[in-house]
Amino acid sequence: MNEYLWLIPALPLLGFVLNGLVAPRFGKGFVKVVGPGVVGLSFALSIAAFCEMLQAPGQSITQHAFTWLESGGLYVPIAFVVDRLSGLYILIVTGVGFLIHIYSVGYMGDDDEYAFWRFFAYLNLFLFFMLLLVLGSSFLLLFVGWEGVGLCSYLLIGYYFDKDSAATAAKKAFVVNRIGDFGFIVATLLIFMNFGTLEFAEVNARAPGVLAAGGGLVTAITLLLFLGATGKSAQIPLYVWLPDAMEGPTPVSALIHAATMVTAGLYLVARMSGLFVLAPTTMAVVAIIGAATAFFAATIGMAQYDIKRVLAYSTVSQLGYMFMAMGVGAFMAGIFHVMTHAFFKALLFLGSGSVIHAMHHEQDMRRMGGLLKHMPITGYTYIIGALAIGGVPLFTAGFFSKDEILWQSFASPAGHPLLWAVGAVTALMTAFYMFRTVALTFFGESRVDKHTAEHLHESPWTMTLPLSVLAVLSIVGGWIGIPHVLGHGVGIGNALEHYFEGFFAKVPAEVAHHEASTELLLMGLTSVLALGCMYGAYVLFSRNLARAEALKKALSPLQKLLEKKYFIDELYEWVVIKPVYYTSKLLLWRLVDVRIIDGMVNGVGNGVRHVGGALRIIHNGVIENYAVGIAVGAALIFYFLVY
Amino acid sequence: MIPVSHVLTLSAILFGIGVAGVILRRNAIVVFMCIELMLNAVNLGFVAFASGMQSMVGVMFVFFVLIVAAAEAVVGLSIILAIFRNSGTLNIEEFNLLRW
Amino acid sequence: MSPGFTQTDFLSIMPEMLIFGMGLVVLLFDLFGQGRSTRNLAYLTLLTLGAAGYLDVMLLGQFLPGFGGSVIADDFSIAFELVFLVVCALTVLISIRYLEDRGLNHGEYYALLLFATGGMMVMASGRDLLMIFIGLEILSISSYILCGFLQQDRRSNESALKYFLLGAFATGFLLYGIMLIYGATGSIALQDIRAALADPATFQNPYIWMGLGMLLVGWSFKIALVPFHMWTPDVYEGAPTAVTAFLSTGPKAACFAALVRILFEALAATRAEWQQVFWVLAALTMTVGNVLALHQDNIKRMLAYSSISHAGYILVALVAGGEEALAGVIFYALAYTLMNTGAFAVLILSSAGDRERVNFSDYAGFGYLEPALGAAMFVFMLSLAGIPLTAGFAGKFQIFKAVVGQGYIWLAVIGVLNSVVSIYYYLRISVVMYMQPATGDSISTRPPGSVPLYVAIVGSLAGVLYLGIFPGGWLEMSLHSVSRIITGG
Amino acid sequence: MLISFYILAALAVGGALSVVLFRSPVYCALSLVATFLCLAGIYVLLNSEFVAAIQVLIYAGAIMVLFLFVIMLLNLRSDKPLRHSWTWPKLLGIGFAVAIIFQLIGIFHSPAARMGPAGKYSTEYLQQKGAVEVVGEVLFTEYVLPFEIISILLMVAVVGAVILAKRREPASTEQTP
Repeated sequence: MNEYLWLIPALPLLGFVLNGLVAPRFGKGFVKVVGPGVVGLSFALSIAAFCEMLQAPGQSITQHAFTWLESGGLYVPIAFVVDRLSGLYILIVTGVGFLIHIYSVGYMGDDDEYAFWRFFAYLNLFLFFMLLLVLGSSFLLLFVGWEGVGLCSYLLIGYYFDKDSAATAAKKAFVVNRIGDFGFIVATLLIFMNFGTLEFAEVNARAPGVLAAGGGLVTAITLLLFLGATGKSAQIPLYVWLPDAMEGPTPVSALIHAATMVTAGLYLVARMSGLFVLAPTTMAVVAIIGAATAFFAATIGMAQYDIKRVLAYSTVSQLGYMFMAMGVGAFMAGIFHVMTHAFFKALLFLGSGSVIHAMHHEQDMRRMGGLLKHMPITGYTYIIGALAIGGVPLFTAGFFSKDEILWQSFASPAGHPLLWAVGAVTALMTAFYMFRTVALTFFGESRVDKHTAEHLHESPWTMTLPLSVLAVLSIVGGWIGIPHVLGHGVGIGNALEHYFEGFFAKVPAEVAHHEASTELLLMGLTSVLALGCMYGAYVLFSRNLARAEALKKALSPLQKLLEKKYFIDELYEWVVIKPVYYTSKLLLWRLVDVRIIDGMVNGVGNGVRHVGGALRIIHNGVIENYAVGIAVGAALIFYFLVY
Repeated sequence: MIPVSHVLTLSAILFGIGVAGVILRRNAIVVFMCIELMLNAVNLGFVAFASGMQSMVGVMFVFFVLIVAAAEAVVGLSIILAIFRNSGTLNIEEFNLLRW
Repeated sequence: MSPGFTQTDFLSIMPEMLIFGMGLVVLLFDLFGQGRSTRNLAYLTLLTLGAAGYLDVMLLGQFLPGFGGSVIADDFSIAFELVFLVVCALTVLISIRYLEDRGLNHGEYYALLLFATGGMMVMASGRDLLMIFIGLEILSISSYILCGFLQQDRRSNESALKYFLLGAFATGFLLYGIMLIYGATGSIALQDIRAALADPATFQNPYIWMGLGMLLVGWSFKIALVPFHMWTPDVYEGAPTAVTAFLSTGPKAACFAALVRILFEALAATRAEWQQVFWVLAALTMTVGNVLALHQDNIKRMLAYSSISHAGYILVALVAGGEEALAGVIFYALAYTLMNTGAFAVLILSSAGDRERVNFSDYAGFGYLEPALGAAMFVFMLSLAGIPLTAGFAGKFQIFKAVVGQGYIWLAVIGVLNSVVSIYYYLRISVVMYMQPATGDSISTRPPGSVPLYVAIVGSLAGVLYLGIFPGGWLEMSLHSVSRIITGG
Repeated sequence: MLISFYILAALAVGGALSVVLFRSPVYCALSLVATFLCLAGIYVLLNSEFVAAIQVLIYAGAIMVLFLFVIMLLNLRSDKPLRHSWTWPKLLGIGFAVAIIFQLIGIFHSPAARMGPAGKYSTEYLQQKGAVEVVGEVLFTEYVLPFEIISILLMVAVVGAVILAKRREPASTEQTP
């Protein structure tokens, strides 16, 4: 049982191959077993690896699978590393992934057989790449996973390819991600140039010696890496793809666009903490962008009616939170939130999926209401998720991780009270809009149309079981990171802090001393206000819908702005996409290719022929013009070389 | 003795006229003739250098260029014949099926 | 020089002789077998290629200059020759069905392919400008004929004419360059030119610079670098699809082989200058190729522009120079051959029978009608776009890594940006295949005659994935084979 | 001798210009023949009688006859007057063609320009051994490999002529069932 790490990603790959190639012959039953089965095995192995890692010297195990590239000074082995960061990640990925696979068996059960095996094949493939991303020991392997998850995300968003919106969304996701990838690739090249290696461990270890702290180079590298991270983790300015990505099936949204893939950007930043701490400018950018995204997305989330869109903007917002934590140097807090967020956001998505499933793919909350009595398990677990993300104090996972981030943004040497304020307001808004969804969906009067109402039913066990497990995790998951001020009294240490002791690089600065009372005060303040927001939203949207409407009217310009997502998509369309399109089309295509190179068009017809001087060029012969190109190029080259 | 540079100047002029002809003319056969002119300019240069350096290499090269030119002529004229049969013209401005 | 030749002389050109000889045999068989199926000739051609490959492998690790040093069998030439053999074999495999569909039972086709391949091999192993020129001409003239092979088709005629006229035009420049280099150094042998350039007086000679310029123009045309590229899309679109697959891979690789030999063995002293020229050309080529490819609706034409930009990527490696980068050239040549020919094979197979499918819209829903073919096409496109775990990525990685290693950051950035842009149009076909409802129909008939096509597709697919996942072996060989080129030994 | 070179050179340039400027393809071809003959004369002046001979035999004799033959066969009309084709890309091209001429002339007359080292085939040597004999000797010793390989090129050309120019029945009748 020693060289088994490669099996962790290989098993989902096997699942992909089996589901993709063999499954059509064996039918749905086969897929139902193989799809989740391989992930379950992978999860078991991950636990084993995690335990082994804890025992291992230096809390890290590395296993070489084979040598991928070996050429002149560059030696790229395929090696898998389980350390404290990737260990936690593989547990989240395979664990949550396993639950979502089980859930999908129920959720996708109605799809035809062909779509069914395709879905599981893609999902397995996604896990393979995600695990590769997390386990890889070097940038190169991470990049393989990075591109792979992007590809799978693309395939899965466009899963309902007969829907136009789905295809468009898929394309958008891919294109936006490529912009981020560009930053990532250039950063990798720069790192290779300066370090001569692409291994994380080596780069992190040698970073202080190779790159001057605060210098332009390290700032450039980290900013480029962060550009990559914003693409994958949907931060300003590259967040636009994530809300549209909700066109994919709900389990996909839960797995890829909430729990795992979108946190890859955070993983990258955390992994490269050694580089990031050397660049204070970048850190500030990360923190500010994170805070801005958190706030901005939360405001949009308040005005959406599509339940999945609310969750999507909430995801963007929460990711912003995590980046804010990383930006102030609190890598641990960020990763802590990655974990708890994976639990409760997956729970919320799956819960919404369960509702959508019962409602025959209705996603508009205005046509829901009072569903709690029809589907109690879904309802209560969803409420637990909402409580967790809202940060109900002392017993939900979300509280501990969110509070850690808020506290760090206030108290960390790189933090700032303003960051705390933005974070706190965002937290309140989050509490508000999450309970808006709870109230609109599960409470109040039923606005479900008659036909659907007759068929309302609780989802099958394959769906409710994952919900229950995730609900439990959403509560207990936070207990590993109980802050000192609270844990000290009852004698519980901060297990997570202990776990990550000395793993992340630290921001080089004097540690400011803060009174425990300050921390308690801030914690109490936000908690009480959050509770207030939840209650307010609940009251407003479950009992007094009329008043909510009136309120909405009163705020209509703002409401409109929020509902339309600040017109950002339109802005992008007009500012980025159209100009690029027209420049390339008009300038390059028309001018260069039609007029100069390919100036002759007989088909244009005689009428056009005599119009104006510019079109006279159209008479030219093709071959001659090509020859002109050659002659001109030749003369220029001669001029350069000889004179 | 004829100065080599003078012969080379002639070669340059012929080459340039060939290039200009390729650009200017529209009849495929005439364009091809202009290309032949360019090849002859090259040959002239080779012979000039060969006689100037008392070397045999240039003469050999001319020999091979000649054969290549002959082969190109055969193939080129066959192509021209084929396209004339199908389209009834040799005006290269009318060969516009393949364009953007 | 004694007229007697040694065994080494003949050993050094054995593979070429075999190819040429068998080309003649194929012609003869075709003459006597009039009217019968040419399939056997195709198999004979494949057999020949296999035998030549065997000979090449036997010659590995040797260093055999022959015929007074005008040709050589070293690892560099052999590595490229193996690539050419793969190109030719794949072309034969995808041609069989294509020709039969069009009722072209001409064995000459295979003979011409063999001659063209022989020409490429001569180019790779030629060690003086005359041999390289003759190899190039055999290749070019065969290519002109192959372009015009569909005698009744105006598009094919037009393609041949454009290729021919412009090709001959560029040959003029190339020859003028050879002439000037000869004038400056008194020799056409690469080694002698190198020796002459070691003298600083020769180095100042304007003949050299003008000659270099003319050579660069000539080769740039053959490799289709911007702004000498304009013939490419027209010629590729009009030529028979199987020939397009051949043209976009083999001749380019051969020209790169010859160019590397000339620039690094003979003209290494002028490197600083041609590097700058190529820097500009590479940046232009990658960018223009990609931008123009974005707007195409015809897949053949799109692949033509894409082949321009891929030539640009390879050129980047030439700019960098160095062992790593040149190994990248060889590596990329094979990788590009496999992925590009694979894509063409899918095009041909799906166009088999009743209707031609070369437009994007013809592939709506193709991924569901033909899952296996669709998946193969998808992989080829991913590889062309340079997505990891495919040959395309390994090749680009090797090249850009070397370029960055030599300090050409901006060129690498331009290259990376371009390869990011290229995703859009490569992806477009997958979008159409998987995300648009089917309008067409699946390949209605699957005649038994398609087997060679399937072999070609599976072979390229396996190659693309193998080079992507285990690039080590071929890379090792590439690295090994360029070491002597760099040192000029 | 120098005078005769200038006369021949002027005639050659005149012929070349006529090729570009004559409207009728037949005249173009005949001008080209004239240019080739002038060049043959210059080859003689440069002591390359062998090249002169093959220039007349192959170029003027064989290749140009082929051209004329095709022109006659196709019964080509004259082109439109050239002034119709003066468009700015063409003007640009012509401009750069002229630039290339001047660039070339510039380097040929540059003081730094010098030829490679002299070889052993001096005029005396050639006269002593016989020019054609020397050519033959070199061709069949040093250049025997290209000589053999170029035969493949001719083979390709012949095959090409057959494929491209042979009249064929429409493709459908040849199709095997």
